[in-house]
Amino acid sequence: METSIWRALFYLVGIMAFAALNAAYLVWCERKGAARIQRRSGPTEVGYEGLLQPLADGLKLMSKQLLVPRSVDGIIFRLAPVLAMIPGITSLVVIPFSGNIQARAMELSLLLIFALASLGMIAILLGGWASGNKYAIISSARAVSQNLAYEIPMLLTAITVVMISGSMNLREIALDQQGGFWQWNIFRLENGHFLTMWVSFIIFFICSVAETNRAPFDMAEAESELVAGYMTEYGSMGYGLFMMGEYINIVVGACLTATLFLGGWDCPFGLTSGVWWFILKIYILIFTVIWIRWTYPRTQIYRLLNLSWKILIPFAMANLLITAALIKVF
Amino acid sequence: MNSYWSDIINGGKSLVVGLGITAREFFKPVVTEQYPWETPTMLPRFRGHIELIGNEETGAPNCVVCGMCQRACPSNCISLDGQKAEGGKGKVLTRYILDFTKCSLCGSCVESCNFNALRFSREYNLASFDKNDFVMDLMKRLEDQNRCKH
Amino acid sequence: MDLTETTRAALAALFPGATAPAAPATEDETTSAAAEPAPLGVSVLDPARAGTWLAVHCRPDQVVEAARILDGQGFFLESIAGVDWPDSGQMEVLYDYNRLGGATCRVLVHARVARDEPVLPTISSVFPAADWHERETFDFYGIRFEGHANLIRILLPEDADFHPLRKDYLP
Amino acid sequence: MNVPVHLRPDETFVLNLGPQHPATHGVLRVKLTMDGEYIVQAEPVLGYIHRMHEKLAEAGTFAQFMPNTARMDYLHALAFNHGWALVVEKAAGIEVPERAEYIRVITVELNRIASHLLWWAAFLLDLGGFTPLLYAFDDREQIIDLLERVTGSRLTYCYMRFGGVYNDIDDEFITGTRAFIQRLRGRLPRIYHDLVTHNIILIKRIKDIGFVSAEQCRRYGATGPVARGSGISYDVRKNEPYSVYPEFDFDIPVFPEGDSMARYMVRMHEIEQSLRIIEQALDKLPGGPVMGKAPKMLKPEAGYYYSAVETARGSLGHRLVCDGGKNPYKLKLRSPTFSNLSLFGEVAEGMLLADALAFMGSLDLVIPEIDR
Repeated sequence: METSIWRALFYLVGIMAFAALNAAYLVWCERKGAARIQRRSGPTEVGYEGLLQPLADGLKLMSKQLLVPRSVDGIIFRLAPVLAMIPGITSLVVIPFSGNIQARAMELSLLLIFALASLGMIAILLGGWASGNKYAIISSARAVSQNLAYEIPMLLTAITVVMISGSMNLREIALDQQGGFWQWNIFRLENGHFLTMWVSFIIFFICSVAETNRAPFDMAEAESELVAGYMTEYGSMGYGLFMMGEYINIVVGACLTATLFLGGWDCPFGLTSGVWWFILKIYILIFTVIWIRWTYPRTQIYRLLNLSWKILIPFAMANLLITAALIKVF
Repeated sequence: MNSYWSDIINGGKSLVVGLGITAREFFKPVVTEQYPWETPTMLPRFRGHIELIGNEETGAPNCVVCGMCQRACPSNCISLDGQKAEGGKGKVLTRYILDFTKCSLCGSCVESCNFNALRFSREYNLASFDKNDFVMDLMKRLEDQNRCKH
Repeated sequence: MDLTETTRAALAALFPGATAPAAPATEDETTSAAAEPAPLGVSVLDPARAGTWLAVHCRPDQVVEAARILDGQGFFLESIAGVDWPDSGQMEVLYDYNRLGGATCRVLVHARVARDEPVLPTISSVFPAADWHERETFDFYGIRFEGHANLIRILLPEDADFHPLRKDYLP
Repeated sequence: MNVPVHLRPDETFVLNLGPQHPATHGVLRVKLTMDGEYIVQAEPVLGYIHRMHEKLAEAGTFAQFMPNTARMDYLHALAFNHGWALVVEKAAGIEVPERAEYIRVITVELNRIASHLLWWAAFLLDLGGFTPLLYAFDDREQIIDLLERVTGSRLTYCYMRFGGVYNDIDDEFITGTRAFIQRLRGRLPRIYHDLVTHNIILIKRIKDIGFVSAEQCRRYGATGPVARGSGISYDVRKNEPYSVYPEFDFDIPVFPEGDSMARYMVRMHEIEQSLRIIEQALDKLPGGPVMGKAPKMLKPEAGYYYSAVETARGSLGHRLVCDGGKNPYKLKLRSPTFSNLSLFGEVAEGMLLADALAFMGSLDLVIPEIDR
């Protein structure tokens, strides 16, 4: 990995473009997907089939004035949305899009992503606390307890993958799964991993949905209860940054799930593996997240925590033990 | 303990069934009507604001200025007056103002008119920036209708 | 109907002293609402015509007693309504009770108070439902209910100083 | 059960739920004293949409109050029309022809289904499910078109007159209603029950939440689905039959549990019962006039009159006092939601904010009907 300036610039612009475009057009996908599920047609006016709608929204958000209420802690109020964006984008650095497209292949890249994920939670807490609004404070308290509760099963299931592929470097994990879908961690035939892997895939997927505060776990930004949760006091780009942060976190969650379980950039039949397969897998996972959001009602905070502490964590631990046993046996 | 397992199994099943239903709905055609391009057709008995009925040949309103509708209206939105007809029998309508901002479309006026002079129009897109646009002169409206009929 | 009879017997206990109240002959014009107050006592009415099975005319202070009797019989408080009789200088409060489930027997309790000093004991201790209904009657008529937890206006703005449903109220 | 966990009873803060809040579906304000996310004390504050209908009734004649009745509970406006028509017909002694009674029952029951569908949509919206709203509005639109065909308006109907109805129903309405009944019966098990009622997330969200005992219902005067959800079998159509309801056989869904799930199931079963009523009413629809003879200017005899009608939310009472003049002397509107909401303060203590909103959603509140 030579560190020429052009390469750094290329990846810097590439990641920023990938993040921004994704954030904008995921909003479009969500609105179109939700509309289709609800038998209506979604945005159709701005541009062909509403394709320019995200652009229009972006311009509108940027042109609006960011109101900073008087009773608000100015610095933290402005800092929180930016802080919500940073972890999302920086974790894109270590995601292996394909064999040779990866900004920086670091040894402990999996650990970096989890560290940044908890940073995102702090941004929500700061945003809720700084806006001094009662609804925002309740929502940030909920967000913290929810993210904490879902960090643990996520780590446990990630450890099972690390045990199998032997390294924390996402690049090695992805390389380890090359060569056809029977090589992917989820269906891995060799020494019987497929028994436990699909369980950890499901748990990991549930936790990634919960981690990004997406329905049915959107306790933090519960529209019908807490008005708009921690985003209540935010106006134009403050709200815009929080939304972009949320969508980028979804993209990162999907990338992580694809790399850990679905074999990264590997083609299902081991022939033309490349970045397109990786993009395809991400968008299938993202569509599932959207699909889940428009199907289920929201859980209640204690049921949510019970689900994590009483069901996900025991299952994740049992899964961990079985995987360890399987490795030992074979 | 078994409620723990039954919760997981039944719960999981109900979640998957739910996803199945929304997936099936996802591929079904769109139900909504794309309003500006497909305008809805109003049903015969739709209650728009009231309008005068002119008889076919002369196009003059059937109204004989008896004022029954003015009295029947609960929110007195109708104000009308007329003058003696030249031939000396009966009255001719000169002014018929409907203040649609106060009208609650109850139909008492149409019901109380025994001379078949009032009916509900089928206007439904009545948006405007100015309140006075809703103080309607039904005489002028009848003349416009007659003019565009010939 | 046995329910009407048992309720009537129970309510008759309200008027021990009074001579046998008018036998349950339904008054000729069923429910005389003329200005002069009807005689104290219980009278059976024709439900198809008036919608109520029993009408009880009692003194204002017996209102809580009547509520307790009906509570014992398993009735629930349907509504409290005030009526303003300016020409006879009186205010009237109507309590509607009905059975929740089982046979239906609506009981209407009339209580008349002087118009310039309308005060009645509250029955919210017996029926918590009365809490809001009494606040509303106070809000519209200015009838004060003694012993009510927080007798403040419920529907009109707090700083309103008028009682709109009084007949002499001019906006 | 929601055992109130008061961590810091001294450090409570007041949270204003409303009057402008997505979950109150109208301008209701609930002053919540909160300890963290637990409600220590809840007190609904009313009057934000109070229009003093009772004074309007005294100002106009009997017929001129009919449009006002539809503006109180606009989800079940026809039942309010029916209640007002019933009490005045009782007072003035007007006969209603058989066909008009049947048309009244058909339109009221259709309106009840539309009201329950909208409640179901708004209730799911409060719980975070956005899609069921669109499916319910798709069905409700069929009913609204049917009722628009015969009454002319979509939401605030002014269709009933003293002695009958404004105009007759035509064959298109009858075939349209039968088609609607088949369509809804087909969709109920799949879209309404499989997608939502059996969904584990919804069950966990509303089971054992907001327990209301039968005694509480009686002391607070709660009627309708709230009472039937707590095991009280009280439905005005059965207990105090009016109009032609005795001629149909339908049963009253009663669930003894008393939690939000019970109230939910009561309303879902009531939709099916209303479909049965409409079907029987369409089969037995007699011919004949639609409007009985009623004097133009009504002067009912002096006296106290009361009529109770079963709306989608409970028993609606009209306490009418006439003094023989052409205006009602005094009209007290006993609105069901007014009493149903009065027990919110007592039940919501110790609940979580999210549960309290689920409980408020299960009470099916329509705020203009509370404030009148």
